[in-house]
Amino acid sequence: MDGVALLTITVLAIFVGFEVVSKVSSTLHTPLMSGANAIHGIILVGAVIVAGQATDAGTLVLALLAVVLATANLVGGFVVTDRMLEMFRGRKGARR
Amino acid sequence: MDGVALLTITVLAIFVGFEVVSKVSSTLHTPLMSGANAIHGIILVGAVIVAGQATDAGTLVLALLAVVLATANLVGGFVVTDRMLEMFRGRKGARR
Amino acid sequence: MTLLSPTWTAILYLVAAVCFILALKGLSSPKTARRGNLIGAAGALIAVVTVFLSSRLENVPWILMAIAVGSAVAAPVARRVQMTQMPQLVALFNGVGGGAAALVALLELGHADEPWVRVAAVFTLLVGAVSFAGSLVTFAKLQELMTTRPVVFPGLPVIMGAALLAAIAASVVVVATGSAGVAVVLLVLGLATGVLLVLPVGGADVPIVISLLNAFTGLAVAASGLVLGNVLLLVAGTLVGASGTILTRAMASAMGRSVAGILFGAFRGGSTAGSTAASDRPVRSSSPEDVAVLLRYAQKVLIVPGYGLAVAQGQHTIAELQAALEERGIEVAFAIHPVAGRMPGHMNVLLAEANVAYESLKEMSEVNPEFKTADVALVVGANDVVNPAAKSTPGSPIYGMPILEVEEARQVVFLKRSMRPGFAGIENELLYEPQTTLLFGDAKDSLAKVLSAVKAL
Amino acid sequence: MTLLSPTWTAILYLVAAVCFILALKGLSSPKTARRGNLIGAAGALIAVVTVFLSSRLENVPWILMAIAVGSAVAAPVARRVQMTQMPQLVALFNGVGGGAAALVALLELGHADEPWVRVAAVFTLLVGAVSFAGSLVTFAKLQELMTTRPVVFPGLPVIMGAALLAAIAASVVVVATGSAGVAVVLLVLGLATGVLLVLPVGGADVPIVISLLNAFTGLAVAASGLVLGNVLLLVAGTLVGASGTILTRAMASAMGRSVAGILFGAFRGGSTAGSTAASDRPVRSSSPEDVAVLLRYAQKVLIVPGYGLAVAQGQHTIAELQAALEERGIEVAFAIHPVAGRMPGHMNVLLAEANVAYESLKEMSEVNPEFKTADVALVVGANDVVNPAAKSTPGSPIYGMPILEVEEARQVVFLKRSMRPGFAGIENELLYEPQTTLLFGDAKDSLAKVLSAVKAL
Ligand SMILES: NC(=O)c1ccc[n+]([C@@H]2O[C@H](COP(=O)([O-])OP(=O)(O)OC[C@H]3O[C@@H](n4cnc5c(N)ncnc54)[C@H](OP(=O)(O)O)[C@@H]3O)[C@@H](O)[C@H]2O)c1
Ligand SMILES: NC(=O)c1ccc[n+]([C@@H]2O[C@H](COP(=O)([O-])OP(=O)(O)OC[C@H]3O[C@@H](n4cnc5c(N)ncnc54)[C@H](OP(=O)(O)O)[C@@H]3O)[C@@H](O)[C@H]2O)c1
Repeated sequence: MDGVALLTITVLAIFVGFEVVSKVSSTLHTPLMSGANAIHGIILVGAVIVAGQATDAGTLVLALLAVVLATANLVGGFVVTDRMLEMFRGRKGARR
Repeated sequence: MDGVALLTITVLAIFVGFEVVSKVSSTLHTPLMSGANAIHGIILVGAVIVAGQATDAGTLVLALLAVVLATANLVGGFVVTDRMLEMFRGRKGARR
Repeated sequence: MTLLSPTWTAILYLVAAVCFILALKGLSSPKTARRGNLIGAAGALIAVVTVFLSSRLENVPWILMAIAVGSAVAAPVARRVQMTQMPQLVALFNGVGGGAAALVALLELGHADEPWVRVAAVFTLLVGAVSFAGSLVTFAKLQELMTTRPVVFPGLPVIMGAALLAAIAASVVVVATGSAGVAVVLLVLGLATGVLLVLPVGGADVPIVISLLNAFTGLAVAASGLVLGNVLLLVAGTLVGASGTILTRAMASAMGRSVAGILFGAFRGGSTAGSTAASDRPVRSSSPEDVAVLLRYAQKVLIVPGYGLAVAQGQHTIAELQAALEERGIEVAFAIHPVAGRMPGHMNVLLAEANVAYESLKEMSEVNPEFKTADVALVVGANDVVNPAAKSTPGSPIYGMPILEVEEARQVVFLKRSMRPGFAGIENELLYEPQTTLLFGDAKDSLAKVLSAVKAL
Repeated sequence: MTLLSPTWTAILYLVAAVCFILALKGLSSPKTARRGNLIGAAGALIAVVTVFLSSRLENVPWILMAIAVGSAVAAPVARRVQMTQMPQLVALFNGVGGGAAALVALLELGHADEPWVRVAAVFTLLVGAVSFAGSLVTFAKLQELMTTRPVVFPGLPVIMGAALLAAIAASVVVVATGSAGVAVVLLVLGLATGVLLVLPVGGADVPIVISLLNAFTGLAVAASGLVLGNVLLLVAGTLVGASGTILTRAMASAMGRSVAGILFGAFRGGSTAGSTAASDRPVRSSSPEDVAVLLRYAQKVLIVPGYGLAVAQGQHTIAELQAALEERGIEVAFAIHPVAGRMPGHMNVLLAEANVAYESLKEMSEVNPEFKTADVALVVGANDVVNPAAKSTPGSPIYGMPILEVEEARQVVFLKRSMRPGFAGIENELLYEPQTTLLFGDAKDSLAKVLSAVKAL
């Protein structure tokens, strides 16, 4: 994909991000923080690609370290966010 | 630009469009209608490209017709929207 | 030789696209709206300059002349049109935009090699043509060049179905072969479909159809962006598509209708128009002086403006009346129905023109509980938006539309010219209720008389 | 041989990106939030499966093992962590994400041919390293592995400046030459900068820094998307960057601070920590029974929860107390300060856990005018967010933060363990005011005692 396309996508993603996040109710700011935190764990995809290309042991070790860290971020982030949001579900006040 | 990039851009633009427009206050729905209307006049860019490539007279006439129509849409749309919005500007209630 | 490299071209188009996004973002508040629109116009200018600097173009003098012609025609019209004629002007501009997109697709089809590009071109061609023809018919209806009633004839659904099927078949052929001849046939079929789609729509539903066609044109332009590989057209078209979709839904739900019901209602026999005959049951009518007394000794007055106020151009007079009443210590507010008038938010534009303060404009949900405590509900040129039939008469064309509950007010005063019904063409039982008084005459005249009577008291 | 064509790969990544957008959209309402998060997790799963099916990967067993290790470590921790420890967990996860991004950039640098790709790689490397090191320091501070006070030493600004300059120089060299050795130096400089950036931040400001570093990691991941030409990483990273930026700004403004002031405040000498010594001026303390009587004969009680409630895990007890009071006809609401606790919206999460109805949670701007008519303001484990010094003492570290105006209530009851100050480390004059009563003890214990006393009355 060429640079211009990536630039366009970046600009649009910035708009999407700001518009969507500015609609998040302040009640849910903690889950937003941890949910966004989980999302950047997707760097796992990059880590897997790098590890899959590693040819020498040094590179492989560093890349596998990146995989471990990214997985921890991704899995832990979604689990903890889910735990938090679970609490919001059962609220009797859900009528509003 | 390849198809996948265009698809990605389309999807993101859909999100941007829905998010941004759903924040427009209902007070401004008429200007929104005419402002959005003006924006699609940008098909003028396409019309100019097509007219600039025309080699036979028939094509040129049709392409120039498209240029005229698109220009009318673009210029008229922005002018009429501006006229409408001008009214909103001078309102004494602008404190709110 | 072009002046701009492809990268710079793409960046400038991106800048223009961002300008369009900012234009729509500006509309989130009246304070930023005008600047937003100017940013949008600047984006358009950037884009047009970019296309001249970045492509090797033939026929430049001709093109410039065509642009001059288009501007020379549109700008004066746009500057002089009356606000009541806005809907038809929007319809017209929408139509020409759709037409331009269809023509671009038709001419570009020859250059489309990949099948998915041809799919996009065919889509632009068909949808652009539908939008062009449909918009012109709505224009004719609104400008009263033709009847505003639904036009239905026996074979209509069959013809419509045939046109659609033929269009689909032609589309497939064009995608497969790229034939220019079949593409012209497709264009004609698109035009026919557009006409047939809008003919059966009743006058009251026309603004919704305009908004829908607006979305169509947006989609056509977006698809043309795919055809030309132009990100600006793609993004701009998508934005318009989104905005048209949201507005259409908002209007339909404010009128308690479904979009499909509006488009295909006439086929199913459920006509959207009622009788336009005036009834001659007795009503209580009164003089401007009586209305002035009623207002002068009220504590709280809610004014319900409607289409008639726009027709009469009575916005400045009503603003003066508000000021006069407020000076005398009376609480006055405007109750704004979302589909009062003929465009969404029409009353806001109208009253903005007369410098009415935002604070005194109240939305339906906010103001409805207040009618109970209002002494007078002054209905100026509105009818359907206060018609209780929307709640009580299941068969009525406006049944289900949320209305302003003026019948809860102590006294209801209607300013209208006759006993003729509103746009939906149905009678308003509220006119015959005991608490209702009518003041016949053009809204602006009546308001002026009431105003001077109030001042004289 | 890969199972997925590049086009399908790109489409699946796009689907995953849309899932992430929907995850954030879901958070616009508590009703859709959990489903949104699950959609986000599904998107992550799709993306991970896609990368295995679409690339020719070596070392797959090793990679799978690494993923298993990462999951095995993180999932149980995430499942068992106490809600009060959430901030440090978020900090930790944020740090490891940043570290992963930095490593990816370091290893990918060798494949980057075009200069702008190297710029993106260097950005990822540096920002990821800053985020990693900075997050670990905030983790240590919050977990109290080190002092929560600002750590400042004389040469700090100079060292910081030197590190930054060196990092910039190294960045230029790496972009120009692609040298792996200099890249490692850059990594080290990034780590040092991260540490130096966070050391001088006082404990109370740590959550803001976490949010800022969250935005940093997002930007690093977005830039890594540019390096790898991966749209998913680009979009996901940008989303996180936007969310982190918005949250940081929201928190800073809720605390009446500027982000720059927080980061560089300590350099300028305006320390963000006050004294932590307990004062021994006289106060009025009382028994649970007295508090129960106060509450029982009030008409309107506003409860102000704070960090101490979370520490004491008193949320269920306080919900019971609310129910008991409401049963007795007393109006009870919770006054929620946006930065009460240690995370934005902390109190909402806490009270949600105890099934407190949304309707009884009131935001600051909504509830502040109500204190005037409240008989009792029950402050449970809150301190800074009700400290009038924010309005009256210009030199105070919380000066300018909007507070809950509990001093307006007829009676103020504080539930806390001692006279020790809150997180900002400053004394609260309100504790010594005549209308204030203190009930010393752990919040949960005190609440339980008050509850049974109320029931006994
Ligand atoms: N706003 C939108 O977006 C939108 C979109 C689609 C459809 N619509 C439809 O448009 C209608 C809007 O309702 P509405 O209550 O505003 O208008 P309305 O129901 O059309 O009623 C307008 C009234 O104004 C009176 N009038 C016309 N000219 C006048 C003048 N010069 N002086 C005084 N009175 C005059 C008419 O009675 P006389 O002839 O007796 O004077 C008529 O009763 C609804 O049916 C709505 O569904 C609106
Ligand atoms: N929420 C956020 O996003 C965020 C972000 C950044 C910073 N902050 C900062 O965090 C602070 C939040 O204010 P806050 O009023 O919620 O909390 P606070 O000012 O930190 O006060 C907490 C109070 O709870 C008491 N406490 C602690 N454990 C307790 C227990 N087990 N039982 C009873 N009481 C207990 C403490 O007094 P004793 O020790 O005497 O019991 C202390 O006075 C503000 O300074 C804010 O700026 C918050």
